Amino acid sequence: MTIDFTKDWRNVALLAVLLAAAFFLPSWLRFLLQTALAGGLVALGVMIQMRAGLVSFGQGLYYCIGGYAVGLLAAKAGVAEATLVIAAAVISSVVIALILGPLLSRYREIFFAMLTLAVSMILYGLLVKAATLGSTDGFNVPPVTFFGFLPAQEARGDWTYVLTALLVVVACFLIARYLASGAGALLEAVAENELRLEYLGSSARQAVYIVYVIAAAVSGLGGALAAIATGHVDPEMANWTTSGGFVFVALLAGRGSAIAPVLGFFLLELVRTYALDIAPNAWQLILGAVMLAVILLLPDGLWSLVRRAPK
Amino acid sequence: MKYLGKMLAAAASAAVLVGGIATAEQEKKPLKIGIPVFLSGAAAGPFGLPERKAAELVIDALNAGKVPAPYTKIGVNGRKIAPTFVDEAADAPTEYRALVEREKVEVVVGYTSSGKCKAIAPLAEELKAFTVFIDCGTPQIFEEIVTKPKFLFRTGPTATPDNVGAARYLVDSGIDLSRVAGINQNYAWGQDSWRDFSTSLAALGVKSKIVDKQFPKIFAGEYGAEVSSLLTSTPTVVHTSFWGGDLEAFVLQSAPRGLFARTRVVMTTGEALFPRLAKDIPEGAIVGARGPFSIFAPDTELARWFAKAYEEKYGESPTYPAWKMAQALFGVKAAYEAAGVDATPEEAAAALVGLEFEAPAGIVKMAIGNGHQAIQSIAYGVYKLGADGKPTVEKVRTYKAECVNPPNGMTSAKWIAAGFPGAKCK
Amino acid sequence: MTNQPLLVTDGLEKSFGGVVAARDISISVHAGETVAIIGANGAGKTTFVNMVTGYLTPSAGSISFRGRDITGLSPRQTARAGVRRSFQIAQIFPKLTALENIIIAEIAAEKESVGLTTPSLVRSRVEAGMALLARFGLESMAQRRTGTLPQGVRKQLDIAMAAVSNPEMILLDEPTSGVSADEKISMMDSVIAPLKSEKATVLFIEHDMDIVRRFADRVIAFYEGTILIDDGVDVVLNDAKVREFVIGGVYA
Amino acid sequence: MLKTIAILLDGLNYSAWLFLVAVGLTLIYGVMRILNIAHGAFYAIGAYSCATALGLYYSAGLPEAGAFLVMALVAVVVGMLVGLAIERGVLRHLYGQDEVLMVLITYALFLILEDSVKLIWGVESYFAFKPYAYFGFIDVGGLPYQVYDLLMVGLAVVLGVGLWIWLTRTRTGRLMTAVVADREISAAMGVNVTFIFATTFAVGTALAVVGGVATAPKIAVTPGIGVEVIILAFAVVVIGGLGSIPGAAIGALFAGYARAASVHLAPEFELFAIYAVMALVLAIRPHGLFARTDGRKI
Repeated sequence: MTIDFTKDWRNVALLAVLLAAAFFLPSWLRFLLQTALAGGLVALGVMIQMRAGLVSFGQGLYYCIGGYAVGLLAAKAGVAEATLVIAAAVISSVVIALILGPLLSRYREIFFAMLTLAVSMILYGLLVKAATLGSTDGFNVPPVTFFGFLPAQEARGDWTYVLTALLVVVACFLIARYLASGAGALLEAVAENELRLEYLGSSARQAVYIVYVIAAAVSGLGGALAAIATGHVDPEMANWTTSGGFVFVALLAGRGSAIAPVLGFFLLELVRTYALDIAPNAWQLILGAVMLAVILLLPDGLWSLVRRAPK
Repeated sequence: MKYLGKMLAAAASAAVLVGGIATAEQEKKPLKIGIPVFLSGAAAGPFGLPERKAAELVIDALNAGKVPAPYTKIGVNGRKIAPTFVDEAADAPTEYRALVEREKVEVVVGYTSSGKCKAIAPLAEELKAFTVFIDCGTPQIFEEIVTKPKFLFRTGPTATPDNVGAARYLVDSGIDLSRVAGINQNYAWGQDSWRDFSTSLAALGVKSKIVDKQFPKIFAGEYGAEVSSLLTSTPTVVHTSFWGGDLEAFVLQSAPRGLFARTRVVMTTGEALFPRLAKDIPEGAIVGARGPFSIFAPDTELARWFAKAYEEKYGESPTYPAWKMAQALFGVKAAYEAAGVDATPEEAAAALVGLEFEAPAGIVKMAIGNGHQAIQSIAYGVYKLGADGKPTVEKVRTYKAECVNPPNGMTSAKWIAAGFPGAKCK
Repeated sequence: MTNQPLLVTDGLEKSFGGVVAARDISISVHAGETVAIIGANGAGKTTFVNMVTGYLTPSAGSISFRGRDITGLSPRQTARAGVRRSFQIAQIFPKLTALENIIIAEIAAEKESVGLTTPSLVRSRVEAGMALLARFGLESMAQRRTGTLPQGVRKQLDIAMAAVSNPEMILLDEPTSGVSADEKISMMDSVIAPLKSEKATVLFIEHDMDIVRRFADRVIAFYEGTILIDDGVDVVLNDAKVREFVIGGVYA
Repeated sequence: MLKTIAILLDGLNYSAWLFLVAVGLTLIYGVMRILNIAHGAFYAIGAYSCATALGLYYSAGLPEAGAFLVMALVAVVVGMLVGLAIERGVLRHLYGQDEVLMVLITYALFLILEDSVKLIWGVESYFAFKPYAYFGFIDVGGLPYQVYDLLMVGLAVVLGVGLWIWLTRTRTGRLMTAVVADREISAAMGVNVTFIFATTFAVGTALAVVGGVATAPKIAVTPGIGVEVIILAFAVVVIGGLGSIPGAAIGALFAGYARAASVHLAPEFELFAIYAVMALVLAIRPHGLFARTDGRKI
């Protein structure tokens, strides 16, 4: 582990180049990439909390809040302006995180994992109960407009891809800046020796609170982009198995770069789309085995391979 | 192990298929159909499996030209059908795009879950891909989500007739409806089913007291407390739209405690219990099959062929999801052939609008949703175990399609609330 | 040096469910002093340090630092008030390098806001961190991952971290424990000198009387939870009771 | 009146079931500090094994009462085998990892076992309902109640008390509690920690399997039953305090009665009654009702 993220912006720049080139991928693959980018942001939210030693088994909470914020505004309130619905998604995630943060930042280890899970499951339960919101079926999200302009049906995919790619790059850049900042460095200190940090005059709870809120913001953004990409939201977004998937990606990808979880999610989705056709009932088995192997052989995730190379 | 074997078999048959095509002279381009059904998860057993079996049976028979009239022609317009099965449990929009854009299938036939159908519906229109939903209960598809469909169809009826039909059956059979209770899964399907059923009763002018409404979590499996509550609230009728393992568990837990003996229980998907629990369904239970399927199917050559071929091939009788899959495939074939020998998917889709075609379950009318949504009759009956140990129903009542479905242009909810205007029941 | 003492404790007491671990501890320490605390295991030395640095809340009594009442403050608040400590078992961030450990300490010590805007490895911090490591003779360790360093080096780093931001008072909990006998003196030299060069007031818990004699101006001897004697080095170390209960206890 | 009886009985019945599925989880956590997500998969394996074994047993035409012996045998044999295989084969190599990492490891195991179950048993449901009907029902103040359900309450009480006696009154049990208190010191004092861990894990697994075996006759054994159970079991042990057997009992009673009461009085809240109780308890007592707090030594 290191706290040195001063050069991570270069990775983000690389990501930007890759995403620009990916514009010309076949549309099904680009769509896969687009949804993976959205999910990747949530995995990124999980990853930055993991830097503080905290595993959120309920990050789907903010994924769901972001998605439903977009969905409710666009489908129920008639506000389909991309900038507004995305801003609303991020703001509502942050507000909820600001409220829950003081409670959750008291918890560590499995209690943090369990409590995040419980909160997320309460939202899941509420949404399943909400018949007006389509219960488990969720509801569809109409296409968003761009400063009042609604692209033709054929061009919508291009527009939303560009929007997603742009926001993902910006989000990764900001997260890289955060990890490189003093507050980001403290995360590692919380994970390794919280008591020492307190004796050095810094508040571990404050560091956790900050990372929790930032993770919520980026996850809310991910949920918003997912809702825009797929045009559909449902309570499954808040289910603990969804959150487990984000934990999986964060763990697999590693904590060494802001772009690791985003790329990791795409890699996973790519493997999944082929593997599911071959062995639908062995897919989780493969996932589980890979997860065990990564924990045992590459405790710092796949990104540690990238890091190790130079030196 | 089971699946490894299947995979090998599939790989082998694919190899044979490839070899076969290479040697055949000047054969027409095969018709690629993408078939998303549940291959994993709790819905795979009750839905995905029979759907997949039916699809394989029908496609093999069509390719071999062994289906009775009116479907004697080989394949579709002489083109062999090449199916691609994918798991509905995966991320639906992504898999759907992969089918249409990567696998380049001409038609997508599948989807059982309402949630998945809702997510796919706008996408089908966006990608201009001929898509036929086989099941998914929610009437919202053409009422709210895609109101001007071109490429999207559903050849299976919505859930509306299940519950309207159940209400009508109870009323027409003179069953005491003074105290009504419901137990439905706590998700969209269960909530909608209960709403349709209870509002239908009201619309039929029945003065019932709702004594208990239970909404246990889907896949809960444990219904001890709910059964107690149903017993203590002493209803005269209990309505349930449970399906799959939940329905099986509910029957296994409530029957020994005498729920069925004390009250009439109407199970809208009860027919699905027949192949495996025939001996354990309490006699007297009122069962439906979500349409004129299996035991309620008309006595036609096509129906007899389907039931017999399925039983011969798989050693069990087909449940309603299997019938619905067969129905969708015949609908696609009928549409292509109505559109002409060299029909494109667009032309086939245009031909399916408002079409009436024959399925194993009788005539299907693409009558509502601007000609994109099928309507069919519905039947209910009282369960009785036959002397030969086979499940039977008695006191069957069948309601015409126009009696239990809203007319074109009207939403189900409004139609029920308004007291079924325009319903033709005679 | 003024007459106002830097640290004053008055009648400190701590009991854990009826068991009294420390009682009636009243001391005052003036700026610039170097005070050794001696006593057998269980005599209440660490309990005293834990109370002063906020890990334990006293059951009774008060603590004031620079005239300000700091009784019952949290470790973080006492650290911010200017009282720092090191630990018997080095408390460091083992997966990070020595320099990164110091940089964390620098970030934590900074007064302003949450530090979202400044990069952690900003040049001023790196330079100050290297300078601090150099003062403690640790510059060659700057890029080494600390978890694998020898115990003595880790303890030096622990003290160096406490010395970031030049606190007015620093408490060292057994700085030489776990260090081999022949290295103890050089270890103490390498930490006391840089602390004294910044005029820190030092309290240290120590079992080795040679170390005490060499580095302390004054000695406080603890026995059974309270102060036995508090006086100059020679007076304390020659005291009959100290020789019997404290030093005897250690060397017995 | 009838409603009150129903709530009392249903709550007791549901609590007993929750205790059965949760007690192994809390035992393993208590001794080994592993929050075992794979617990749900063990439950599923128990249910499937029971259904298969009973299917074979009945098709052999043997007397119906013997089914209960088969069930007991399946629970013990399958539980011990699976538990030992996982402990010796995988977990043994991972001790000393951080608690949260252990959660992820057991999550990986859970994914693997879930699919293994599907590969072995397929996706169609299995039945083993004869034992459920075997004892018939009795009338409790006008409410017909399955005798099997009441026996399940008995089983939960017997297992709970038995476990408690084992942990507090026998040598092995006391050693286990010693390991909980301090792993290093116990090892230094010559306690065979390896043996204690293997035993604990096997017993904990067997308890999950017992839960599955006892439940199988009431349900359709389908894919995914493990996922449902693990979340409920978590809620129960978190309410009671992780690692405490009496805590699991109290947690089960809290959650069981919360659910029974909501089913009878306010069915619309049934879905999140348990989570609500859990969130409430955690907000008031952050580590559960019976939590041990381990103080940190400096």
